[in-house]
Amino acid sequence: MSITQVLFFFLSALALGSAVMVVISRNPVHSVLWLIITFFAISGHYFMLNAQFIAIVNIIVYAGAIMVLFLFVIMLMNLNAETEPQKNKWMKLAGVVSGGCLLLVMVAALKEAEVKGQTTEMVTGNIGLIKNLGQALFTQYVVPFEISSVLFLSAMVGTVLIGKKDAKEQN
Amino acid sequence: MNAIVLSAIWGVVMMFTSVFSRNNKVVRGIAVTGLAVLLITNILEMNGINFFKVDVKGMMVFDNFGLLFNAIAFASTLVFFLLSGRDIEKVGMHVADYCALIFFVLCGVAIASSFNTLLMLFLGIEIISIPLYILTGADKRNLKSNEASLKYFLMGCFSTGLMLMGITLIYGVKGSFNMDVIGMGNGELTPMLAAGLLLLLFSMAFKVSAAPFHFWTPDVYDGAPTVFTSFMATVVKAAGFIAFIRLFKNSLGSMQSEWQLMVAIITAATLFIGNITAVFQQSVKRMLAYSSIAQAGFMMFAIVALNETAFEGLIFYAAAYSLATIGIFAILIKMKDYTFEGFNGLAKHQPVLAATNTIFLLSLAGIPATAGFWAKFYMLAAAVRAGHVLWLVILGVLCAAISVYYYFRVIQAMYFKDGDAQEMDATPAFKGVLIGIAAVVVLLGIFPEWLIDKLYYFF
Amino acid sequence: MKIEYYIVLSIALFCIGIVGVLARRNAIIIFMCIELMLNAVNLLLVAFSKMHHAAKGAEVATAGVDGQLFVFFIMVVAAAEVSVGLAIIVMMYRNVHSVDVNFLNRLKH
Amino acid sequence: MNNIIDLAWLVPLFPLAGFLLNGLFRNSLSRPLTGIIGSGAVLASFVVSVLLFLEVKKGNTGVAHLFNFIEVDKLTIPFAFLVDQLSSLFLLIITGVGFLIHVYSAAYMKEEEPPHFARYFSYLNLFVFSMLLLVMGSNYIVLFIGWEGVGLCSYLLIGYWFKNTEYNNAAKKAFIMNRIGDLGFLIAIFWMIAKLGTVTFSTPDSGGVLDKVGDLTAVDITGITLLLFVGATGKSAQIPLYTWLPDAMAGPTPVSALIHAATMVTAGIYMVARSNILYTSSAITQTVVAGIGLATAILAATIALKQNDIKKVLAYSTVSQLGYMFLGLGVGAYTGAVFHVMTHAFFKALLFLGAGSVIHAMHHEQDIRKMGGLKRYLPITHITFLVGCIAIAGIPPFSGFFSKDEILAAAYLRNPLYYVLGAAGALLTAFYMFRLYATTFLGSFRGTEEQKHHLHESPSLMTIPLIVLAVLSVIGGWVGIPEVLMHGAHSLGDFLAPVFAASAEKMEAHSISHSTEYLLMGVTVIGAAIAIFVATARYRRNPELGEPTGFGKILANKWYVDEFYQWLIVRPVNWLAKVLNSFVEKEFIDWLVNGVGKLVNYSSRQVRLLQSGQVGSYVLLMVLSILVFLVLQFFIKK
Amino acid sequence: MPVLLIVIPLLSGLIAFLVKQEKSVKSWALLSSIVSLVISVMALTTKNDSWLHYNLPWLPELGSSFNVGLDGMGKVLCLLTGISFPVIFIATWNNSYRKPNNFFALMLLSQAGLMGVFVAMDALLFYFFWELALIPVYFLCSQWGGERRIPVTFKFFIYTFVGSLLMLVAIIFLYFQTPDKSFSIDSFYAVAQMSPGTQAWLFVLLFLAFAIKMPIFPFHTWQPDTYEQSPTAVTMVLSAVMVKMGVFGILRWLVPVLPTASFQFGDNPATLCVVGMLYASFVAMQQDDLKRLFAYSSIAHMGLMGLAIFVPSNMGMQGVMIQMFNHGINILGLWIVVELIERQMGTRKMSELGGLAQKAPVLGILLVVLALANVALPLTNAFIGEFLMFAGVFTSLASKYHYIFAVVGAISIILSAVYTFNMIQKVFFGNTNSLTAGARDIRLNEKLVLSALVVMIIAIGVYPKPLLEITQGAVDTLISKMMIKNP
Repeated sequence: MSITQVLFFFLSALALGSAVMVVISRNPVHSVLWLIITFFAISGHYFMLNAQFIAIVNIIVYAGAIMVLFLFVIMLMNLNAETEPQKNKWMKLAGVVSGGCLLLVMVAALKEAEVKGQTTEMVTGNIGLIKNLGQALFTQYVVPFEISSVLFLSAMVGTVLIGKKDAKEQN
Repeated sequence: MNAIVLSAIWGVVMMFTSVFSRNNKVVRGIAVTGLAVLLITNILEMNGINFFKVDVKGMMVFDNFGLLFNAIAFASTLVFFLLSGRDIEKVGMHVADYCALIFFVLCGVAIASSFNTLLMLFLGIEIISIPLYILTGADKRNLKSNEASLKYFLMGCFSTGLMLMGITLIYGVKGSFNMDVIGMGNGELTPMLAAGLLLLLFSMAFKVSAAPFHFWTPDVYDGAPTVFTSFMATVVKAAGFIAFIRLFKNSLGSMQSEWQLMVAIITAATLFIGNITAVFQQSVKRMLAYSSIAQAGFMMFAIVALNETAFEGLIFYAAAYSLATIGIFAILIKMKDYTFEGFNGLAKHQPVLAATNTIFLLSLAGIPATAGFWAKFYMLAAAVRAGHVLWLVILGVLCAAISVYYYFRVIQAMYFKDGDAQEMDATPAFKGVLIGIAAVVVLLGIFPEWLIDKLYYFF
Repeated sequence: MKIEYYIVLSIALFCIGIVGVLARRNAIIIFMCIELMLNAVNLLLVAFSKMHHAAKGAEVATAGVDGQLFVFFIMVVAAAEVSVGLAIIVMMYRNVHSVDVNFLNRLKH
Repeated sequence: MNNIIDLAWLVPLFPLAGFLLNGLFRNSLSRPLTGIIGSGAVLASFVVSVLLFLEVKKGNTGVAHLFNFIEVDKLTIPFAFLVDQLSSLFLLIITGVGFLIHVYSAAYMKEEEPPHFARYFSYLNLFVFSMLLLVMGSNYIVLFIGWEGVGLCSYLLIGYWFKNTEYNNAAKKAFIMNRIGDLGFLIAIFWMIAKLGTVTFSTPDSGGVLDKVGDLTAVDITGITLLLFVGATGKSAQIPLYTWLPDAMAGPTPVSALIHAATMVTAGIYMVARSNILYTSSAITQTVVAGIGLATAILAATIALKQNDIKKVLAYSTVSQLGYMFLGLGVGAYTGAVFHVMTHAFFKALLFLGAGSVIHAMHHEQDIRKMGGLKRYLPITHITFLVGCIAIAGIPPFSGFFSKDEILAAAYLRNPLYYVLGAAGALLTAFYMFRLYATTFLGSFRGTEEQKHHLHESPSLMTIPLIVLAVLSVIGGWVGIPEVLMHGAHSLGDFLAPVFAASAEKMEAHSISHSTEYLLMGVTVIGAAIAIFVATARYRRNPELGEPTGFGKILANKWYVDEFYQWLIVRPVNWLAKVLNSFVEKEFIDWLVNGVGKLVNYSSRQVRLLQSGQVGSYVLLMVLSILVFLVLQFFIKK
Repeated sequence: MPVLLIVIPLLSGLIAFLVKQEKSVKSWALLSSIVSLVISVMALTTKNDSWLHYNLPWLPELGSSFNVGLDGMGKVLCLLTGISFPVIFIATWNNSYRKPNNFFALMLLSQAGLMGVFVAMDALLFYFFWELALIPVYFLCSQWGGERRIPVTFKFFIYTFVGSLLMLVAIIFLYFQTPDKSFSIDSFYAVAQMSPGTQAWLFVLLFLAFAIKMPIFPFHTWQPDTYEQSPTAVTMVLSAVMVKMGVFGILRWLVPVLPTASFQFGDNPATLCVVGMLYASFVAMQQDDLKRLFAYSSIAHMGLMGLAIFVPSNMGMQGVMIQMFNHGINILGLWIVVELIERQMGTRKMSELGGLAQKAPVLGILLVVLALANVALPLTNAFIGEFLMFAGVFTSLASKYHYIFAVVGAISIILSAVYTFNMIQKVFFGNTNSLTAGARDIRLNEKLVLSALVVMIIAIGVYPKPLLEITQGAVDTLISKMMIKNP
């Protein structure tokens, strides 16, 4: 077992474990923290795949920005384990069972996937480097890149629209 | 490209309008102008005049199919603005912002109707969705609106997740997101490709509210401010279908026979649930929500069939359905009471509204001499031509008969029952536009090929 | 690494996300679980990207780049969604002082 | 010279014109004028008929072709009139007796309002028109047109006094029973069309039904003849469809005389005689016809024994006499049957008109128990009625004797049992007729004082027809004196011979010895005489006034046949209709149809519960359906 | 000419919407309908064949065109339509309606639809008009009908709509089978032989549509209710003309298009028809409402037409053709009588009427003639039709069971006499009661139309040849089309 394999299984176990913890933690704050751990584990995978740019962006955007935002909101609302709404047992069970079944079915279906046996480049390969990606992004992918600005604009407008206090409300 | 760029720009313009002007009339004027400009430039583009020569690197294809749909979408939105523009003011203060969001949605529509890679599809769909989440929740103090928005958002994101998984699996097999590349290779449905395809199918089914992924639709349409429901139920849904059929028509259509059954089941479920559930509704608005599901069921025929007739028919369906539904919603918005009883005696107090509404309803029900008939006709013809799914066709017509039940309930209420007059601000201009649309619906109902011809003319 | 491992891992993460969506009532947690699903997709995309590069990198130097760029765009969209989503959740919280998705069920049938 | 035959269409034209005139201008015509138009039309027909008869007598027969009625595919049905021996004879009877009855009616009905009077005459004319079509038609369709037409007129005339529901019921019953028979007739016509492609009786190029009998199989002939006979049982009141005729006495008495005694009811005999070759070709049918005829003759005679309504007695007597005629047809004595039709027309019309005269005098009292001793008050009526009674009883040399004898002789030839039963029937006939006569005219008057006060002989317009008919009843039989009594005196037989030639050829010629024939005649005549004597003696002094008991009660109640039909047919039909209407229609078919709607509604209510309003369950349902689709795709579909 | 038949009522109908004055809109409608009548009569007599056909491109891509034409069958039915509307307008002249402009406009529009159905030579056009005829009738019934009009007409509408949608499916399917991808009737006739299974279900689809419209048992339950609840003028349209659409549809679009299937499965619909004839007759015996009575009677008569179609023969077809016309005329007359009674007495219940013959002798006489036509007495028009049909069925070689069909079906002749004469007795005979004592006879205009109908009944009954000659050609082609793919 090579070191990459060891690392792979370790990170996988970490990711899965903390993902499970996200779901079962009663305290929302804990969930957030477990999720951040998951993201780090996934970033670790990215590093192993030599997708450095993605790995970094993942940490910065997700773990750094997005999860902090989540944390803020949770803090703002002062949510904790006591206020956490609980689904009834049967719904939970149904959720777990159906999710589990889905997992089984998908795994069984993809067991004989056509890509079976192919391997990924580990650690080597330079496509994940910032330079290469950047080049592609600003040449080949410039149109979607620009268009995603529209997405951001609309998200921005929307967020402001919802967050802004109405003149009516002030009265 | 004209449409995408201009709608984005006009969205920004609208944003700034809110800064500079608080006058709703000005805002409305600018919006209508913008739509007119969009429509005109789009038509120009159909005739080969393109203002923005952008190298899209094969990520988008501006073919006639997409452009014609754009024109229809813009025209529908224009009609929507003309009819219901004033009612947007009732939702909240930020009229200009709402308009901006609508323009962004249109930008998304334009992308979704001309994408050529899964990336653009994804972006287009998201650009459509995100503003809609906001618009649904625009009536901030209204709990129903809140609820609708939250439901829409959560389920929308969930379906995005499904879609991405689907795209990923397909990428895993094909090694590219480009539709042309995906289309290459043999037409065999290997396991991973099948899984990806199905996940894509589910998420697209969600976007067009096909059963059993329709659950958000009634609640969201019901909860959203009615003006925006009108927009969502027509332009946006039609755009979803255009994207849907674009996704499958060239590249994945070769495997059609292998997954047609899946689509057929979805179609059948949609038809059944949409029509059956609409029967027992008390609120016209909610009935229309279910009716939109039912109509989606009919549009799904195009996805089942995936032949020339289906493409033509889908465009036609989009136009017919959008026009009629926008018209009905425009009248509904003017009503105080959204229940069926609210329509009682409308024919006596507002004969023009009642008459035009009747034409729209007949069109939705698919009665000949209205555009809706040809819409259904093309769909049925496409499915019959495709073969193998005659059971679905029969089910379809039976469901169409059920649909008559709930559409005619409105007609009955308007004409054959007595009710008190409601206060309505139906201006002559409003009535004029309604009559105009009704005339278009009838004309399209008698000469449908006028619109279909457009598909051929510009090639 | 064999690609199957990544597939299984991703699907597992994806399904955990789904279970989370199904089993929790807190809108924020549900939203987080959806993020988890997106991340599972991201991981798989990167893995596929590297797989394709391994297979075709010799002929086409940029093989697999698109996969990683797609991940980038997913992150962009996710960020936008988060801003909108949290805004909606906050709006709801302001109105009803709860983030329970079942708390709101005026719209039904 | 065929000119006169080409003018045959004039015969039905006159009554038609009379019908239209009286019908359309009924509000403006006075009573005498109406009477003149009505009777005149028939008289005119009679004149033409006589001319035709003379022409035929010369040996000229022919077809007057008017136009093609129906011309479809290979089937051509002309609207044409056939003038031959048989039809010209019937023409004479119809227009002749018809004219007398018209005249009689003008007096009998004079109490009616002018519009109704005109209505009455227009109906009568219409009837004559239809009857003429019936006998003159050159094919089964024209015959059928008249056939249904007389049924209609009978309906209209029975229900002439439409305010009375009883009468209407009788009218309806008559029409519907006729319709049942007509159905058989119609199917027989279809059968002919199917097998022969024609319905014309006979054509010069031998293309008619009667010419092509040889093309038919035995089954075809039996089927067609039996079905035609079903039609005849309806129209001519034979078992099982006879019950309408006694009820039909609800109509005005002249109507009973014309339609329900002299003409319409003999249509069946005419039709069978017309198709004689068909009947001769099927032994089975002949047996059936003879059997039914005989049974009807006896059954009706027994019922007549205990009837107290003057018209009812005559009605059952008519049924019974018709039975004799069918017996004649059944045994191949076509001439005899037609002969009996003729004589019966005379004496039965006479009897009915006489009864009408009595009723007229008694102010519409028809119950013979309340009459008696009318001999004194109504001398002419009395005498003529007596003549009629003797004629029907079969006492020589009155007409009834000759015709009945001819039938009975032929019956004996075929099967002695026929003769025995027939003769027994003849005894009964004599008995009940003289019971009627004695109760009505002899003894003492039993009516109210007021009636007694008003008793008077009828006006001459009524008595003259009576006298004419009485004379005919006496001498009418002399055209057919049997061989044994006077050689070569059967001029009727000679006259009709061409019509029945084909049949005669087919039947092996039997003849009975003179001694046997004398014996047969003797038996019947003596029997009848005894019956007359017994009846007169018995009912002269003490008529039956009380309600009959025992077996008599069964007879008085007509063997409970009406009740039996009620129980066997009418009630089940009504029950079926009720069940179909209230159960099958509403509870089943409509329930199913509405049930679909209800099902949709119900499923709507159930399906919408899926829309629980909770995101959790929505997503769960979505995931589950994804699961189902995946399983379907990967593990089931293959 | 066929174009005129459609366009005149259509345009005058649209104009009628704008004429608010009751008198003038009535006159306008009458005028328009008389013009239509004149044109349909001219179509009957014209020698110039090119006037009878018209073809205009409509949907070239789909292979559908505005192809209209008049053959013998079309002529007769157009004539029937042409006669019906003026008769209806005159007979109901004394009625007044709320919103008369809408009423008459819708009536004229339905006329346009009906004419369209009868002249359409293109499947799509046919379907178009088929529905167009229905919509105005729906509004007419729902707006001006009786108490339960809304649910009842709704049921009627949905019921027939289901049928017509099924027909649409079949039409589309056949369209893809045509050699030149066209909706024109000739292409439909040229459809190649299909597998028996395909033919079977196509047959079922088309048959359902027409059976519901006719209606054939057991798809008839909409009819009595609808007739009962509709305003009588509309009932007249429905039963005099509209049900003929079903027969017409079978004759033009089902039997010649799917000849093999019609032969193979013809026994099944024929059985339904026979059962329906008896069934409807029995049910009619139990009715108290005049409208329902005639409704069921009409079902029985339509059943006979169906029988003669599905057990085909030249004679029977000829009978169907002529009977379509005759039945229209007769039932029209009966409805007028019902209308007159109801307008005067305010009831249609037979049990509440009686003795009308004393008070309204003219009406009585006319009704009796109409009733006689209803029971197909000789020398009335219906006799010709029914005789030919029964004879046709009896002699047909198309079915093994033709004898049984004819004989069993013929029992309905007796039953029809039962209920018809019951009706006459209950309504017209007997003594007057408090309700009918004050009755008066009918007005001149009513007398005129009824007499005209009666004259027509007798004229056709006595001399049917002209009518038979008109349809003979159509029958011959029809039969040859049916036989062409069958020995």
